[in-house]
Amino acid sequence: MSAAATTRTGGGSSLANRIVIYGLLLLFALVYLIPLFVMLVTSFKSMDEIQSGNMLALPQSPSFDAWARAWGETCVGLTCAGIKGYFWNSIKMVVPAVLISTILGSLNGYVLTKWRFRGHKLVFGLMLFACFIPFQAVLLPMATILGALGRFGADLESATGWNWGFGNPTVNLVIVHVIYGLGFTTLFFRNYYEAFPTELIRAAQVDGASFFQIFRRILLPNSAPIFVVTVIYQFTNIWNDFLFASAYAGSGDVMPMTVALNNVVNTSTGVVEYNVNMAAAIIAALPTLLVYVVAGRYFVRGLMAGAVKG
Amino acid sequence: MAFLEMSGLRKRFGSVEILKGIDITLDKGGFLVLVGPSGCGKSTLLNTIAGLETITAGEIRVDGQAINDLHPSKRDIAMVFQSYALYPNMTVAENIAFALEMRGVPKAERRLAVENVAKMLQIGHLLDRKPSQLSGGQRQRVAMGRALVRNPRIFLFDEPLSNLDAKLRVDMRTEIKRLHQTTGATIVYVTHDQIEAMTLATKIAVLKDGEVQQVGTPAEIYNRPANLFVADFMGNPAMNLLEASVVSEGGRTLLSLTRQGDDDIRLPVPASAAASGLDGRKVILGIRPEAITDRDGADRHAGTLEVVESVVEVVEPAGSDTFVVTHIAGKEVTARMRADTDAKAGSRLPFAFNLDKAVLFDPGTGRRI
Amino acid sequence: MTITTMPTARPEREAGAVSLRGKLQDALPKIVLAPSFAAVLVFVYGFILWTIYLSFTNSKTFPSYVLTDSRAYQRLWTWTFQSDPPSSWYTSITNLGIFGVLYIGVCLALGLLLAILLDQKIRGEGVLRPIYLYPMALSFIVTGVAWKWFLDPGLGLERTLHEWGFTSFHFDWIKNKDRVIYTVVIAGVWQASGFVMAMFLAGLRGIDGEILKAAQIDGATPVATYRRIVIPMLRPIFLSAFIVLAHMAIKSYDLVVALTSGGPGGSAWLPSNFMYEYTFKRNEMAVGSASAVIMLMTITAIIVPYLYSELRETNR
Amino acid sequence: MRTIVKAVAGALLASTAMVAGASAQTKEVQMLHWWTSGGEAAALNVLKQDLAKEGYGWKDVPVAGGGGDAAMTALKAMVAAGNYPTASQMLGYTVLDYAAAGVMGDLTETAKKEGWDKSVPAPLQKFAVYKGKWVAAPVNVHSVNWLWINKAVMDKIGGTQPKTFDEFIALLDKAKAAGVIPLALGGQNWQEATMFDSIVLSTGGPEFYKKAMNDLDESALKSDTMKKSFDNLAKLKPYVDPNFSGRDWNLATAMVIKGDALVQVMGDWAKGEFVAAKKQPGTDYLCYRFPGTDGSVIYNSDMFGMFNVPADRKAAQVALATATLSKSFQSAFNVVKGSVPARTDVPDTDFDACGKKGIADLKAANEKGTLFGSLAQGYGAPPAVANAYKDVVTKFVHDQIKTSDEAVKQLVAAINDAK
Repeated sequence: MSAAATTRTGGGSSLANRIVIYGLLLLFALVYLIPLFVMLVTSFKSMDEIQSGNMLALPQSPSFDAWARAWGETCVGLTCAGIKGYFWNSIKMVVPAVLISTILGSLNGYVLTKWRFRGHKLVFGLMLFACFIPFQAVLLPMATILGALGRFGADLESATGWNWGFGNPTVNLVIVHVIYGLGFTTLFFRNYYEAFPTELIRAAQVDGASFFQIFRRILLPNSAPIFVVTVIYQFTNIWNDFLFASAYAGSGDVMPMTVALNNVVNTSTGVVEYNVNMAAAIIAALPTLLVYVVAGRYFVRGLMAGAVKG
Repeated sequence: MAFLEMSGLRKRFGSVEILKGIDITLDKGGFLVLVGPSGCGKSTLLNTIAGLETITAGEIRVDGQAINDLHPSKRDIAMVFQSYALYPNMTVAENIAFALEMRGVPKAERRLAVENVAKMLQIGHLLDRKPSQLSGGQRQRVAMGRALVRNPRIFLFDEPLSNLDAKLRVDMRTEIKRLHQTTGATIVYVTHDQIEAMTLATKIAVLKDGEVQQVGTPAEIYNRPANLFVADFMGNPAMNLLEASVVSEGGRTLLSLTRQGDDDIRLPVPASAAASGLDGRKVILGIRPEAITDRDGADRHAGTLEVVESVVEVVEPAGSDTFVVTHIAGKEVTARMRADTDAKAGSRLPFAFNLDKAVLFDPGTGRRI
Repeated sequence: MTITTMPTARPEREAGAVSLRGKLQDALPKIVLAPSFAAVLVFVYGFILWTIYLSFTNSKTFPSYVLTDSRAYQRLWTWTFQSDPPSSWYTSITNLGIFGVLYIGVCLALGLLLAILLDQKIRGEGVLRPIYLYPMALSFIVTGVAWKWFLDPGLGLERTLHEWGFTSFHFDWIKNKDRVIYTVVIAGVWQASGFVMAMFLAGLRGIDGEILKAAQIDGATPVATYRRIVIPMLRPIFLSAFIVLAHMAIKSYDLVVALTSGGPGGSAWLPSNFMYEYTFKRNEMAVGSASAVIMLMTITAIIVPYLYSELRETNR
Repeated sequence: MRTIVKAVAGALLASTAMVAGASAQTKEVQMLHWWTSGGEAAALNVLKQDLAKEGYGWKDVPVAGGGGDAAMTALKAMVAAGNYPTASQMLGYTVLDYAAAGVMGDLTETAKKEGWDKSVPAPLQKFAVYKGKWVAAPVNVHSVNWLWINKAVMDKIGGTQPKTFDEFIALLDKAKAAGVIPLALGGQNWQEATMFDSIVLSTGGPEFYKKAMNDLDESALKSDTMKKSFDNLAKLKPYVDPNFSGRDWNLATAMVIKGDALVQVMGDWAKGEFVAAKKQPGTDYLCYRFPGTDGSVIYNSDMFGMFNVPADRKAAQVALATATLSKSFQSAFNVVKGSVPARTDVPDTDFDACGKKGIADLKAANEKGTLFGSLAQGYGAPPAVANAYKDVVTKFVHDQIKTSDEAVKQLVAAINDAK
């Protein structure tokens, strides 16, 4: 039910109203689009045009040159093969981190709403408060622990002959993002499951389903909206993280996209190739943009379904 | 030995005691209705039987075996929930079969069982639908089917009809009654609707504030309420509860009821109460509307019939009967007259009090005398 | 009655009768929660303790574990009142005040406005919504340069308007030490208001239509309906959005760096910039830690009452 | 659900499969740096190729941003984790901090063999040698007290090389009269402070600079000379265009290159921009010492800090250090970078006029004892002090501190507080 569905009809001269409403919406849309527009037109311009022309002007002779260079030629450190290779680095870090943190969050939300125990509020409060810790403050102690984990992993490997993945920069980033994502994912799922009918859980219990069976057969199939919200949220945050990525995975072979992009656009000296930078920036942001554009509808639906308590 | 025994059940949430020592028993094949106003603990009591909530003290036994420490799934009970609690992601068939699946029943057997139940409840055509595509009544049937397919030792119903509209509620009530009669199942049923309680139960337990007020057959509860609460709660329209004082006049012990702007009324003491020792005391007279009638509508077998004239305040025709309201002892008194009564508001009318069906309560303790 | 208390703990007396498997089954929820909780305890609260500890040492470039004194706090305390010329810390906390209030306030107002407008049965909602939402998807590493250009009087809005003939237009806030923080607000609002819009939109769609019909029958105008009924009903969303925004405001770091490189004379700093600068750049880890502790205390003062009321509410 | 599990498992397997490659190889140098722009990367590639010839691989760890801030944060995290890189680009006191923390390696043997003691200027050795042990290999020497002037603009306004600060002001006035932006400045604290380094040297002379900016002598810091330095800084402010605040230094350089502005006061890394724009010294642009600072050099230096790596990675590290200080690399690298070699015995044949002057100035200053560390660049005092200094200068430039009296007072207080 839309709040407007009924109020709208109450308005006076509805045509004038509509014009004002659409006018405002379009105006805001234009303002919101300016940065993206600037980036887009710049990426299609030549360097001369960028330096002499207006940043809002359309390119005189649009060229995909900058895009091609950003994709396959621009230098990231000493390697000049564009930013295309860093997608995979980001993906193999982001996908496990998002999925693990989301699944853990949903399990936590499940326990915190449907299997409450003495002190569950305190536990939830502590986990929620964890969202607020500034990441700069955990950078070093986390590095210390990851380093210890790495040495432990090396010992483990020499003892068992099997590589467990500890100490691998990608694995480290997954661990970090899972830990610091737990607060949010737990919050989202808890609020969603709070509104989830408890009678369904009871019915399933009476039907003989176990803890995990209830989760897998009853809760998970009905959690799609909140999964969308959580995955979008986590995906964007983890994809865009620079601080942890640069500190824990700076070397060329594991460097996530944000660090590579930063190395392209944030060079301290030399002529700045704005067109290439902009193209690279847009390429690097494509996955998150796509997620929001494609899943935006489900995002609002998911929020409706309970991420927002209302 | 009774089939289901609850003894000394207590349940507390923090400092709040929800159940304060419940003792109820039920024979095999019985239909126990737990009734009471909201917040009385009836749903909690049901949940403790199901094992969905722990008890703080006491014991629940089924067939002589204590079950209060068993997991809900091990108690061999089935439950129908107020919201039906149908799994929205499963079809009707899957919903019904879920419990069997959880118990490792082979697929073929499950299908057979689902089909049988579906036939019994006439929901065969709905088996492939999702719960969201069903009407309220259909959901209700599916929820019952889910319970029936288990063939459990005890069925638990948690206000199963409260989400249905009036007509469907009556239909489903009949349906449940028929199911009980045909299957002989042992049922514990929670409702706040006293008509449901009366129609369905073989045994009613009235609860209030976590305590059992009275346990008995519907007739016992209705005719001989243990206290003012039960008297007031059961029956619609509610029992008239009138303050009276016991006086001795001419060697007879009589009830005296005051009236504003009219003579006091003198009524004989009902046979249900022992008259001795009441002299001079204040009592409360409980008399159901159907025991106050027009003169020729009165029960022909009535032993003590007393006719009193009173001013009619309101007339409420209800089709089969007409309810007439008058004012006695500072309270509205509802009488049940024939449909064709000529009562008019403001007119004086004779009211026939059938005191065979009346009871007396102690105003201090609220208990029946 | 929605209190859900599942059988988890059993009275001691039956312990012997219960099988190990059953016990395990009962403890399962806690076992499932335990790793997450333990991780949070160690990696959040452990690190907070670590930070508190460091703030009482004289850690410089690297952590030093010898407790010394509270000099870091004394310095922060002095800086707190050093307003002319403003100390970096004074600038940071006053900026956080300005930024926090404006950022949260404008985001809420704009998010609500956009949500209400979008909720008027708009054709093309599917196109507009992602336009408002997309800034949330981009990091400031991506959009920082574009914003910098846009706000730069020599390159962006001012120059463009001058070229279009509005030569009296003046917009050099990003170069102005007293105004630069407002440009940070602008970019911040641009980034987060769409997200807030989505939250409000979800809230509006969740409101029971009958209530609105009732309001209409009562003769409320659309404006009055929103002001008196709809917006008060969105209160829980205001709270959620406030928390989300407050946490983003307090954590805002890259926004300032990407947009202003700290601003003229460091006038755009926020406490997180201060903390990063002192911990990593100035090698005064004790001061950085102390500022982090103060930030956390501020967050605690804001969040804990919210958490408390929120969690108490669920105990209906 | 099952697909999710598969996806997770797949991604995890993929990441663990990389582990073997992630652990440091013995025939490989792991190098943390922030030289990511095209020219710098090209210069560094020379080193990579030199090492490749000797059979050593190169594991690149580039972290750009904030003039090395992001890289230093990453380095701190790596060191905290115990994963030392073979080497890292580092500046001044940072090397000493890490050495004091005991994480740096020892290259004394190599240094002896290669004769670094003699060829590397002594002031640089202060940062490359810790307690008698070589812990870093200096890559270059930048000098800060330079003017970079667009020759076409200079000719147009009929200017000549300013020898004193007053002449400098007169030159700027000419430019202003001609309608050119006289002074290109990027309003970021380090650029302002870098310029102020030169002003202090020009105002107070070499002795004073050393006392105030390297020894942090309080009497010098609160002296009238220092006050006068601030006054001189204030004199330069009117010649800066109003949009200077927050501008990157290379954009300021670009203003000079394009002729929008007459002059920039900047370290010789600015020359790299001119080189990249294919401009020739003498014909397109002019490089003069900051007026009144001839004969002295305020320097900073990029160093490769060498970490205490396990014995099996030591050979690679030695190879890296040797290659870094080899004459051929020093020449090739610094020609591109705009700086001068970190050893004084490198032939200047490949350098342009400005480079040759820089090399000669460095040598002379080293011999005369007028080679001073730049306070703004972190070679005058530890970072806490240097940043306190930058705070005061930038606040003065941006009118948060309004008088030179107040500035001196603040400077003394801030430096004492940070010491």
